[in-house]
Amino acid sequence: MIDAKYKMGGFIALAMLLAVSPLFLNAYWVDVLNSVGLYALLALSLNVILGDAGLYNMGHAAFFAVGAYTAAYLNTQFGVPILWALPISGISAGLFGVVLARPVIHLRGDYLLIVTVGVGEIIRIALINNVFGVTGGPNGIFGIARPELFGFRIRRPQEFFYLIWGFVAVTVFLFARLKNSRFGRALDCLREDPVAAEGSGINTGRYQLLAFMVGAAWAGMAGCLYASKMTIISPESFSFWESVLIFIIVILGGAGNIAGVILGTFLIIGLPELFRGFASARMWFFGLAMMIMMIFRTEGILPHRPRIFKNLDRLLP
Amino acid sequence: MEEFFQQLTNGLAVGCIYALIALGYTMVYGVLKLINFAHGDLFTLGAYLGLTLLTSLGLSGRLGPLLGLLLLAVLVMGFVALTGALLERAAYRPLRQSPRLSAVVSALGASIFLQNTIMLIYGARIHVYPQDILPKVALEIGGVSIPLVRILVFVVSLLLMGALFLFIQRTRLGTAIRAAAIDQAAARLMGINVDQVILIVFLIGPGLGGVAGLLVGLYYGQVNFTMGWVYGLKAFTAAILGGIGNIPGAMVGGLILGVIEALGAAYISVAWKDAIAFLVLIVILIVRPTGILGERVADKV
Amino acid sequence: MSLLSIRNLTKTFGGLTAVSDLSFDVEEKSVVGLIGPNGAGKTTVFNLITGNYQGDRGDILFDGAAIAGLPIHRIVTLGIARTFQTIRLFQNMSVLENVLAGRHCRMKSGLLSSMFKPPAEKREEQEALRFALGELAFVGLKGQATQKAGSLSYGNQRLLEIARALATEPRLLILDEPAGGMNEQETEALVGLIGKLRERGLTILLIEHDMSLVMRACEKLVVLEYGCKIAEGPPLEVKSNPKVIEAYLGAD
Amino acid sequence: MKKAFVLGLTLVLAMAGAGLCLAAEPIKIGLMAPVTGSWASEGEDMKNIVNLLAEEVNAQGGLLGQKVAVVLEDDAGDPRTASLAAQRLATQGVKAVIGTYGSSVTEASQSIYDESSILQVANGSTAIRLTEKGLKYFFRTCPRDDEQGRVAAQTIRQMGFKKVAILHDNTSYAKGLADEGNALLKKDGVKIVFFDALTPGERDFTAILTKMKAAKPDAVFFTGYFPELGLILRQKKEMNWPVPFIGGDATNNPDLVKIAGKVAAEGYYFLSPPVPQDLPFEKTKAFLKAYTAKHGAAPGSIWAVLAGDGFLTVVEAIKATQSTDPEKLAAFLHSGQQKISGLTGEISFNAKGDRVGEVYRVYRVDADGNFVLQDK
Repeated sequence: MIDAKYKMGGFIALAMLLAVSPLFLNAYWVDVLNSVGLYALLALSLNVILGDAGLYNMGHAAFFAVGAYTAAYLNTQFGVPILWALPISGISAGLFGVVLARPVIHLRGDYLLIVTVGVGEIIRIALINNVFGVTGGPNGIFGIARPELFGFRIRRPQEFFYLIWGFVAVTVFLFARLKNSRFGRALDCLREDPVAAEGSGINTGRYQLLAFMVGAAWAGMAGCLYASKMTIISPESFSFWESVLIFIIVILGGAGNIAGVILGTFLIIGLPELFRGFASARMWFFGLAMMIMMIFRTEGILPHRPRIFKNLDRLLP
Repeated sequence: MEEFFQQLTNGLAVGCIYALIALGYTMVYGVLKLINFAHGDLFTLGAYLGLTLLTSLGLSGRLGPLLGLLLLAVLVMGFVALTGALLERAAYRPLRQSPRLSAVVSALGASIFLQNTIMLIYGARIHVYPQDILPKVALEIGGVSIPLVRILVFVVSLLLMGALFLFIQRTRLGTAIRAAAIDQAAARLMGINVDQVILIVFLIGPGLGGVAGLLVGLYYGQVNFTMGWVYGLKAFTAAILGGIGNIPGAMVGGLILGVIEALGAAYISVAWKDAIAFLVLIVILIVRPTGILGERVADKV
Repeated sequence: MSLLSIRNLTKTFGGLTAVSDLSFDVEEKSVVGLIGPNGAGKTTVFNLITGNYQGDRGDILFDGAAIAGLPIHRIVTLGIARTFQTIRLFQNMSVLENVLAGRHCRMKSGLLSSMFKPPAEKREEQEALRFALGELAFVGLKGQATQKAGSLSYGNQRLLEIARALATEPRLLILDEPAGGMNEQETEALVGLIGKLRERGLTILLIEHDMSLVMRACEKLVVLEYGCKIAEGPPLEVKSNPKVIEAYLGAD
Repeated sequence: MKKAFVLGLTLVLAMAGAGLCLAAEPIKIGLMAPVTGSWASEGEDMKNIVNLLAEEVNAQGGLLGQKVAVVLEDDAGDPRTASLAAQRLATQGVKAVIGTYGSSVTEASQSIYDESSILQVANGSTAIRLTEKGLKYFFRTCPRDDEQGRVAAQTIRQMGFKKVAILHDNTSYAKGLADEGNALLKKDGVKIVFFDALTPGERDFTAILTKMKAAKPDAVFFTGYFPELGLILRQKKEMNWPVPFIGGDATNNPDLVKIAGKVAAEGYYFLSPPVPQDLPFEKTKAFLKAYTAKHGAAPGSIWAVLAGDGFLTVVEAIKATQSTDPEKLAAFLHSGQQKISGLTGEISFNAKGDRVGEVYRVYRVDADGNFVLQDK
């Protein structure tokens, strides 16, 4: 119990440190943290699908793209303020996730993986080819307005920091609750043994779709934030490599573990920035580090652990 | 009609290369259930090694084009096979008992590592194969033109695939590989040295990938350090299309994927070619969830 | 009226007929044993009842309603719970979480209430925990609630599967070789447990190879051979049936 | 009072001293280049050229009595990395930034430099819209796509082609040029019989060539990059299809001939600012000689040389204004009167920050694989 308290205290201290970091970091490092925050959102959303439900999804950038393009289109065409577009981005990406997952959800592991890769590529190609004339082709959509909150215009990295990490905090809060609930347990069972889960009365097909829906919706909202930060989005930001990167973060950080996923984001997105000094050998070190980390922490840095229930005795008959 | 046949041969040529690389994916997957994402980069390594050996040893000048190329292919195959085995030792063996996706991430790391190793050694520039090794002749058959190099690619890849097929079906080692692919634990109980099987798979798969790299170098004349990603993804797609773990499936999948791409480009749209290929893949998987030649596995309850 | 009625059920795999024109009834609050030599099609019958397989012909009536063709989780919700021949627990989850999984189908909270946790959700969670702990206590695993399911002994894993099945509040409990891998003491305890389940008013259909258990626990046996029913009746009667002795006991 | 005066004087002196010490600090000029990623070879050349120029400037005593230091940041040819690289440069106190290659990459960094009031001189970003936003501190030494499109259409018309196929690669740049050419050619009554995109990074283009051949064009206008074009020319030769190809400036790279082979490359036309070796200026020849002596080969592409021009632009602006104040530098460059002598000739900018003057030339590849400048 004491152990858990220390752990909690450590998390809170780290969160506080992060919250005040823009006060002493320069704009560059704050922007690195912003990047980490956006990827943390993406990784947390993929974690619902890949880590919790155990569905191999290597095309997550597709949902990210749907959200980003929805927000960008609404903002540039109809002048919808970019933060108002946030829920719409989430809903459209979530719907897209369900429609997409519906016919392929019965596929096993690696077959699902290549299908999601394929979907990611199809989306990217569709964006490049200016599908329905709304995506702007290879140029993408530019001139997206900066977000405004209570009349305050967010433009500097420090300001984006609080927008992005505020959203990360809300996400962590909600997802942690989701984990410790009927919904979260159903996903756990699904990952552990789909046949036993169905045999225990869990509607596995429905939960697979729901996992895709939640994960896609959150990736879509991350896409909206991304669009508002970059003010320009183009297809190359949603490449296969992005999907791979998010996938790596989840597995390397610890599939199913929220703290692990965030730590993984810091390592995968933050570490290459530290390697900048190595110039062209940067990615070489990155690849090497990835292998070594995986070999020494084979289940990820912070693996998923069964939930500890407190005060069980009180409930005993 | 002429155009159709021309496109068919175009597609088959591309498909042969996909198939050769797909074999490496499928063999490794069959035994280890691991998607070896570094396989595409082993293929790149083959292309670069081929170039280095070709220019430094001048084999084709000394031994004549055919013998020289044969020796070259053997050397490339050997080197890349060794690298593959080393990779297995260093990056995959420590992860054999851990969750499957951990090994996938290690493989992705290995891919980045290999790709950048090649870049650091050879530089980022595009490298070009010498152009005078093979004669530039094209055969005309009923309006369909087939360059000689393409015939070479056909013949070599079909020979290699045939040899592999016979090896897997007819030899003791091949039987051991098939047994380990079906059930590793049972194979071990039957006295099969599974470690040895894995080693052999990691020699043959990358070896074939290396030769594919050499063929691409000879055929297209141009190599760069990122080419493994494009070919790797396509070949992996081909392996899944055919039914991953299934050796004839990889061959069929590769050829079909090549043909779909060519025909998709020809009759629908060039820009949407890859999207069409993936769409066909998805539709095939919806209808046959384990690929064209993959065995249907029922849920055992 | 019987709780479960199997009528002319037939299932073939490729050319092989696993279950052939099978009919039998399971009366409410009875314990029925399904026995027969290996490969007789017993587990296939179970999988047909629970919806894991779809039959080719015939009906399965549960409480008078046809259930063939329903999805598995629907059948669980209607009141049929099962255990598996090869233990299928959620190995990396805690013992308690395993039982809570069974509780799932009796709970209501959806995605949003899971996220925002209104009081109703919290109450439901507490209820579920209490229920799950109760079932754990019932099978005798109360002390192991926070352990990893995979770390339990084989016998205890079987008991945990029963607890998980009980958490769904079934009317019919289907046990596939519940004594498999148990030692004598554990088997003895299992007989007691089955008795207690019966006292709770559950109906039980089980497959078991341990004849002494079957003889003591069941009031009716259905004997299968090559997918066909060759005998049905009270244990002692079946035991002395020459067909059964020849096909099953004799051949053993 | 006296004490206060002495104290005040000391303070002033101390501050001046500090100022002097600061003056000995080098003037930092940022270089944002794709040193890794698929355009790494461009980035490598950009880095080498700018560094060599900086050495020369420093050898001649530097700027305003200070040394010049080049601060390199990798943008990996990717917008996201570019925005981080830009943030990083902005926090390192650079006075101006050179770069980068690729329009979408540059675009991701534009607003960051603008908001930090840092002068940016791009070298290989030809998308029209980059200078249409009214950014005060943004300049480019390269020409714009519409200029190239105009020259391309004019050339194709002059050559007398009536049916043209257009092939791009769906990158921002190539698509823009293809669209520009498409519109202009159509207006001139040229029939566009094929308009489609290939996938960059692939090797086999026989399917596209076969399809294009069936459309029977008189000529093909290719707006993509040289690695793909090299393969296309080669595969076209193998197919025995003698159609002439005309390409855009992204194919201007000596490696093109290496990839295609001399036989297949012969007769290929392309539009480009002059290749480094064709630059007629003494200054440039001397520089290229020094470069070759140092790096073993001449720079591959004109775009990297334009990065050098970006550097010279910044240096000349600082010299002319005797200041590193971005306001003054921008005002000087916008004035249109500067006539900076660069590696690619005289450089001056219009009010939008675009380089003025006709830059595009027509080249033809001869039998030996040389790029031969054609008469206008």
